[in-house]
Amino acid sequence: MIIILTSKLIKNSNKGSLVTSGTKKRPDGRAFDEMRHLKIEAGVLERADGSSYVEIGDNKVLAAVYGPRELYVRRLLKPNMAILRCRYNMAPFSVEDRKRPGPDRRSIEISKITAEALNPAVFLEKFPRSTIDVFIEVLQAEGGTRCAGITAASVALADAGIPMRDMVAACAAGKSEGQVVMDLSEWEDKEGEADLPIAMMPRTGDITLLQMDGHLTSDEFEKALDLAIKGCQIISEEQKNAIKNRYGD
Amino acid sequence: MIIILTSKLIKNSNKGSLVTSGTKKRPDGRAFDEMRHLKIEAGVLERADGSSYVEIGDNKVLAAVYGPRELYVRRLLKPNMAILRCRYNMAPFSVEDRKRPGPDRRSIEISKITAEALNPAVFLEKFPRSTIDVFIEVLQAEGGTRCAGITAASVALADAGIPMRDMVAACAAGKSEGQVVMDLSEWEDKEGEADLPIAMMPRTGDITLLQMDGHLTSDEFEKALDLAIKGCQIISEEQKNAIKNRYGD
Amino acid sequence: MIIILTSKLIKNSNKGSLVTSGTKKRPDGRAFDEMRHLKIEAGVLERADGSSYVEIGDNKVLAAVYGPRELYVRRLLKPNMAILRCRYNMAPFSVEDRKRPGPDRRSIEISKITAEALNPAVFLEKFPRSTIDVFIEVLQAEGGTRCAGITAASVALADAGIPMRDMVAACAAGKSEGQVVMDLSEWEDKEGEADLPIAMMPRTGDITLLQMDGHLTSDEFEKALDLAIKGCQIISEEQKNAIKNRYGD
Amino acid sequence: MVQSVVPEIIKESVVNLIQKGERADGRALDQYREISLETGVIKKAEGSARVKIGKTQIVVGAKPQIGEPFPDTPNVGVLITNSELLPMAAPNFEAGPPNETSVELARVTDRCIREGEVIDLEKLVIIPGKKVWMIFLDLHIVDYDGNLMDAAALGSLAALMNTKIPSTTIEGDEVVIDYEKMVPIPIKEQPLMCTLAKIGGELVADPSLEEDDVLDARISIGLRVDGSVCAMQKGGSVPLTREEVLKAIKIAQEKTKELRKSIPKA
Amino acid sequence: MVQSVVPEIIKESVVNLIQKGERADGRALDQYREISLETGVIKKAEGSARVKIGKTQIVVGAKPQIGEPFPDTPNVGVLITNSELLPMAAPNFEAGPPNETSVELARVTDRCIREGEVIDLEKLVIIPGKKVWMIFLDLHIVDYDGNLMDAAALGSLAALMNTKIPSTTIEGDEVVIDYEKMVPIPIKEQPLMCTLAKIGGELVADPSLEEDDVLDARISIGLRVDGSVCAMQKGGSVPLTREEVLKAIKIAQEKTKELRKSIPKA
Amino acid sequence: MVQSVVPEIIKESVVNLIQKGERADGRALDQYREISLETGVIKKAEGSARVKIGKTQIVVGAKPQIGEPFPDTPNVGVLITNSELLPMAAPNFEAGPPNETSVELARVTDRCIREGEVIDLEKLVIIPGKKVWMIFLDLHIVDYDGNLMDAAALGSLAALMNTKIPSTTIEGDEVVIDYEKMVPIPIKEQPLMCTLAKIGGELVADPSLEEDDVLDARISIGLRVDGSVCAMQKGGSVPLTREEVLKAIKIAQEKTKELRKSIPKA
Repeated sequence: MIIILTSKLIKNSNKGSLVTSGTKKRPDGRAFDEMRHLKIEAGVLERADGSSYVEIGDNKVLAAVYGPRELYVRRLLKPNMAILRCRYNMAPFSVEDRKRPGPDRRSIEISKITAEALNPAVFLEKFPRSTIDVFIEVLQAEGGTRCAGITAASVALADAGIPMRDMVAACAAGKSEGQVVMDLSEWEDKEGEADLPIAMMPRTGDITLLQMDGHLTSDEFEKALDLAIKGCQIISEEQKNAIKNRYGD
Repeated sequence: MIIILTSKLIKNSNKGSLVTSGTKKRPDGRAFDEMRHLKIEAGVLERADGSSYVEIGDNKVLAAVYGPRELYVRRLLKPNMAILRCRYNMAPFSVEDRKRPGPDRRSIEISKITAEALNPAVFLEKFPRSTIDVFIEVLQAEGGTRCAGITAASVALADAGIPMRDMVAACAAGKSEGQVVMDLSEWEDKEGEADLPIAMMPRTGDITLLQMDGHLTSDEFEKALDLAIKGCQIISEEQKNAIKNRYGD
Repeated sequence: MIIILTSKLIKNSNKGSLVTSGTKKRPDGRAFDEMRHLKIEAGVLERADGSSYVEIGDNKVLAAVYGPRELYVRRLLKPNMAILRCRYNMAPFSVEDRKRPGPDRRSIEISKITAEALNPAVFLEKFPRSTIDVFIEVLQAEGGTRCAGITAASVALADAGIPMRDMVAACAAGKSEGQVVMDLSEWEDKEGEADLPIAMMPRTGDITLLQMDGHLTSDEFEKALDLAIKGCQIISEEQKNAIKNRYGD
Repeated sequence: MVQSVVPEIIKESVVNLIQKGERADGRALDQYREISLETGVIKKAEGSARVKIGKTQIVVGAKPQIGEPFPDTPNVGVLITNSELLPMAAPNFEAGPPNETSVELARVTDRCIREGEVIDLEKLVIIPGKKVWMIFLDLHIVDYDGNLMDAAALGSLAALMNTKIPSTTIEGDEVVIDYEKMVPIPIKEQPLMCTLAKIGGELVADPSLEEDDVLDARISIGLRVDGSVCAMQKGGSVPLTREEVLKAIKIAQEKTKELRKSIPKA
Repeated sequence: MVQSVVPEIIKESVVNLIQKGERADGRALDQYREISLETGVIKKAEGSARVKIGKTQIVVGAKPQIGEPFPDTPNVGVLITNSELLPMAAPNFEAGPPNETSVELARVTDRCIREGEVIDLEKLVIIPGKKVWMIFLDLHIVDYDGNLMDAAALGSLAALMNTKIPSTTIEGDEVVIDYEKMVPIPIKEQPLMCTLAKIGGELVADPSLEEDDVLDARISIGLRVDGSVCAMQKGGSVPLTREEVLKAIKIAQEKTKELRKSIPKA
Repeated sequence: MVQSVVPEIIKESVVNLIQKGERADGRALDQYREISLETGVIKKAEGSARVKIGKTQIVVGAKPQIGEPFPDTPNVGVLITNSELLPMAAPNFEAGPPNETSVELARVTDRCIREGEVIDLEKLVIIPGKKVWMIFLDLHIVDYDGNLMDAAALGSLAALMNTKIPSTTIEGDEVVIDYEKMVPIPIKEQPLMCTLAKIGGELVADPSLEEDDVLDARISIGLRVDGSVCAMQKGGSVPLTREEVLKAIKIAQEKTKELRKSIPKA
């Protein structure tokens, strides 16, 4: 017996159903260098030392920070600096088909590269023999959750009062329907030709995360990189506003 | 290809096949306030510091106690008292369909509430920085194993010479075929309307475990609670006899 | 829908397709007391303190040794001697049907008996409070991997400069097609009547590993044991050559 | 373990206040903290709710999936309740497989929903014995400020009342699922849970984090709309008397009437 | 690890006694402790046994289940042997997944049963290549007082000889299982295991807990009724000589004859 | 973690050398160590390769298996890439489930192979939506001497180019597999990976173990034959500038041309 999903495909490709032929507009109506709706809030949780909530398009992400604090597994501690640990996790209900709880290979990789993306910004040497724990929960996923998670984590670190060189901002660019575009939607990520998520410290332009998969010529890569950098700058402004809204100037 | 179980159902409902219409008797012939056959022995194992064996109906349960003893995971120890840990486990062959070895969510919950049920009775403050380990093995299950396990564990604690305020006794009451009854059988538990297992210290009447699921009005609940209390008192006498049989008065 | 494997069986029984009727020759043409092609190399890896590579027939096995070294889990250390730990592992691609990565019950048992087979040869008392770690990787399996692994591990221990009473050598004998034979091939192991792998210190004749499964009379057992001992002596010579080739006499 | 170590002095001050009929946050002994409840907060989930009791916050998502019924109950759908005490929610929660507190929370919530007969599980059968809807109910605890049980039951009920499944038809040998005709899952009952803490000999409703840390015993009571009992769980290492249990039920019957006001109309 | 740390002084006294031909519990070097064996002790299991050798106690349960044969052996049933060294059985046993001692016990017992051809596995086929009976044999070690191997083999044999499965018939495409006609599983052979410990240069039968803790080497030998060898496993970190191995087989052939008396008639 | 603790003094000497345009092993900054590549080394695997870059050594095996396609991609075969950093390969590697370094290596290699379109996955379909070939690619890291990424990509490509699968035909309802007619899997592209380390402000190719331990940042770039980019992964806790990234791509485009010479002709 076979189960036929009458209109599941149609349902899933809603974001793609608005294809406007003959124009430069994207399936969801954005220009190639236009970001999705963006909302960032700081200080949204009670217990965490710092927290934040980020919406980018239909992505909904919470981040919480605990620390600097002592860890009981002493052999993991470093004598001259704090270690920053990160756990990226997706809620079972955050995606179309329920995700089994617990880490999988994707979340293990993203946790690792998120920690590496945040590391350069934090003055870890100020807190020897301690840990700073960053927890990222994806409540709803719609393409670009790793960038949303890094963006949220930076705001949570700032909300926790942890001294940083800059707030790391993250944004992807990529290629979809032959066009290099900023901030890929879920549909563009799945159906598109390439995805290039980056994270950076906007003040200096230093890139702290860089991944790519797909197919880009050198020229397209450079164009995409510049779009992603521009995206990070836009996001950076919203991060600063979120901190201002919470603490004033 | 489909597998038909010709008389598996009949086999399983043996306990229910004796339904006597028109009388107050239960499927297995008991009165509403009658307990199943009960047998309790203390000191049945060689290696454990204390042990016991309990049969209630067709339930067969072993309990063993080790401690007070030191634990190598020091951060779990408490400076001013012992910690009592409990592991409730079912043998793979104890149930109709073989159970996979190892803890499942049910046994994790029962282990937790069993520890909480025994805790108030033990003078934990006499043994700082140590653990008392209680192991319960269900060899055969026929409804009411958590109560049989707690009952057995108390006797094993006494057999280990651990000072206690009272021996905790446990018994369920519930509702089956519209009647509030004591000590549900497996059939009554599965087919019945409600199950209310409790544990208590009979000397003071203090209730140390209380769970309920099903559907009871306030009045039925009170009636069931009183039947369960009465059951605990009956069991308590047998527990004392078991200790007497082993050690004399 | 059923999947038919047209010639998978034929492919698998290649080793058995050469059955020569009327002679004493085995399916692969060997005499009853003949060993398969044998090749042993010492010092094949850069990072390990000692290493070796062994081919017996189509078996391909790597062994590496790290230690004596300190272990951070201190409660496992022994105050008066080193502990020798062993991990036997099969590569997923080493067998006909891909093996899932990670330990299974077979590899757990082989790791245990391999450690016991090597233990008597090593002067463990020279290295109190330390561990010697032996890692065995089966890259290709063709019957007799546990013996090949022990043989390789001994050479790796010698290559690591760890003082030993003797280099342990391992070889199986068994019964196949009614005949007691040395060094069973994969086909003889699977289709045969008995398998008897042993390990020994050839200088004294002391047996450090002994397992058997199948069906042997006492007389057949004795005959098989003697063949296995003879096999160990042959292998021992090759082990010594491997060390000589690396370090000179 | 949820319970953290609390200095004896804090415990004393909490107990003293309660014995005077007062609470640190100014509430009456039987008073709940502020409750907020939103539904439909996760579009990717077929049903969802975000519930807050005080600062305790749980996001609940329900996802239907077609599967096979359990062999011993071929003619009912399946409900699977799962909870994660996220390490984000409290400094002493750890990542990893569900611990005993998390397992207990999921199982007690499941019993309240199941025995309280929230869903008409028989109506979730597509082909008897072969294909049924399975509802996965996931409790994502993001902020822990005491009294998880009541928040979990309330959030779960709200998420289920918000849940829609695609309609199915059977054509020949095939199940045809129509994602454009989403229908609410059949709701029969609306049980809720009320938790009382025994502190200093008194019963107080909706224990805060501070109270949770110092309580002697806890009793959580699941009640249907008519006040009948569908679930109960004692916690904590101090006993309760028979009278305390019966008194707790009476209080819970009053308080769940109040709690019920937070539920959005179906 | 089963092996616990034993003071050198205890080891010396055990060795000295044995070298004089005596044992701490008064046994002769080749003498077993008291053996007790009951079958049918677990009604919920289709086969069961409780075996005691000295104070070592194992409860064995056998449960048949219909499943698919392994792809490379389509025409034989399946035997799966599992053992749990319960934390109840000894102070140094820990809860958790089977450790190496437990795995070794299960695998050696399985080899003795399987290579000793206890069950006629070909008769457990229901539909060749598709449906066979799988027998799950679970060893529940509840008290550990030395010599698990022999107790495990004896208990497993007894439990299997006690095992009944429902009869099956095939009607068209369906397997019909009749739980009212239970038939014994087909038993072909009755192998047993005898374990000898090498202590102070001597071989002693049925090592007690104390002897298990101090032994140099252990050899467990599985033997069929006719004295032929079906399984063997050396343990411990001291070698055996060729002659010790052959002598051990001779002793084991004598002792299994005795052990065989504990087996109930089929 | 792969990164081990390195004395500050070693780091200084490595950095000083590199800033002078030199390296400890005498290589130019953009020079690879010796590369060796053999294929067909494991007869039991349908495809295999052993690759060495310097002393780093990986054995790669590819095994095809018939399975079901993923529901959302019914018309393509399946590639599953797995890597094990064996404890044999370095003193600080531990046995156990894949750690984050191992997972990252497998996933980046998988992306290079997949996005670089090595295999024509559409040609691995046997019955659309029902039966496809799954290729299991296992990376067995046996010696770790730096730069795993490039060795993994090179070894994987070589193993896949060496892989043969049996031909299949469909007869009525059945898939007939013919193990005597083995055919190469369809290869479309030959991407490779080039890793550069940023040390002392310079970019150096093919970091050795020593350099891996002290590097500030790492960038691995996957390139197709035409020099277009198919995968990229930054590692390490120091940032890169935009210009460094673009420069790295240019260097990688040159170096992969060289690397490509080690690939055996298909």
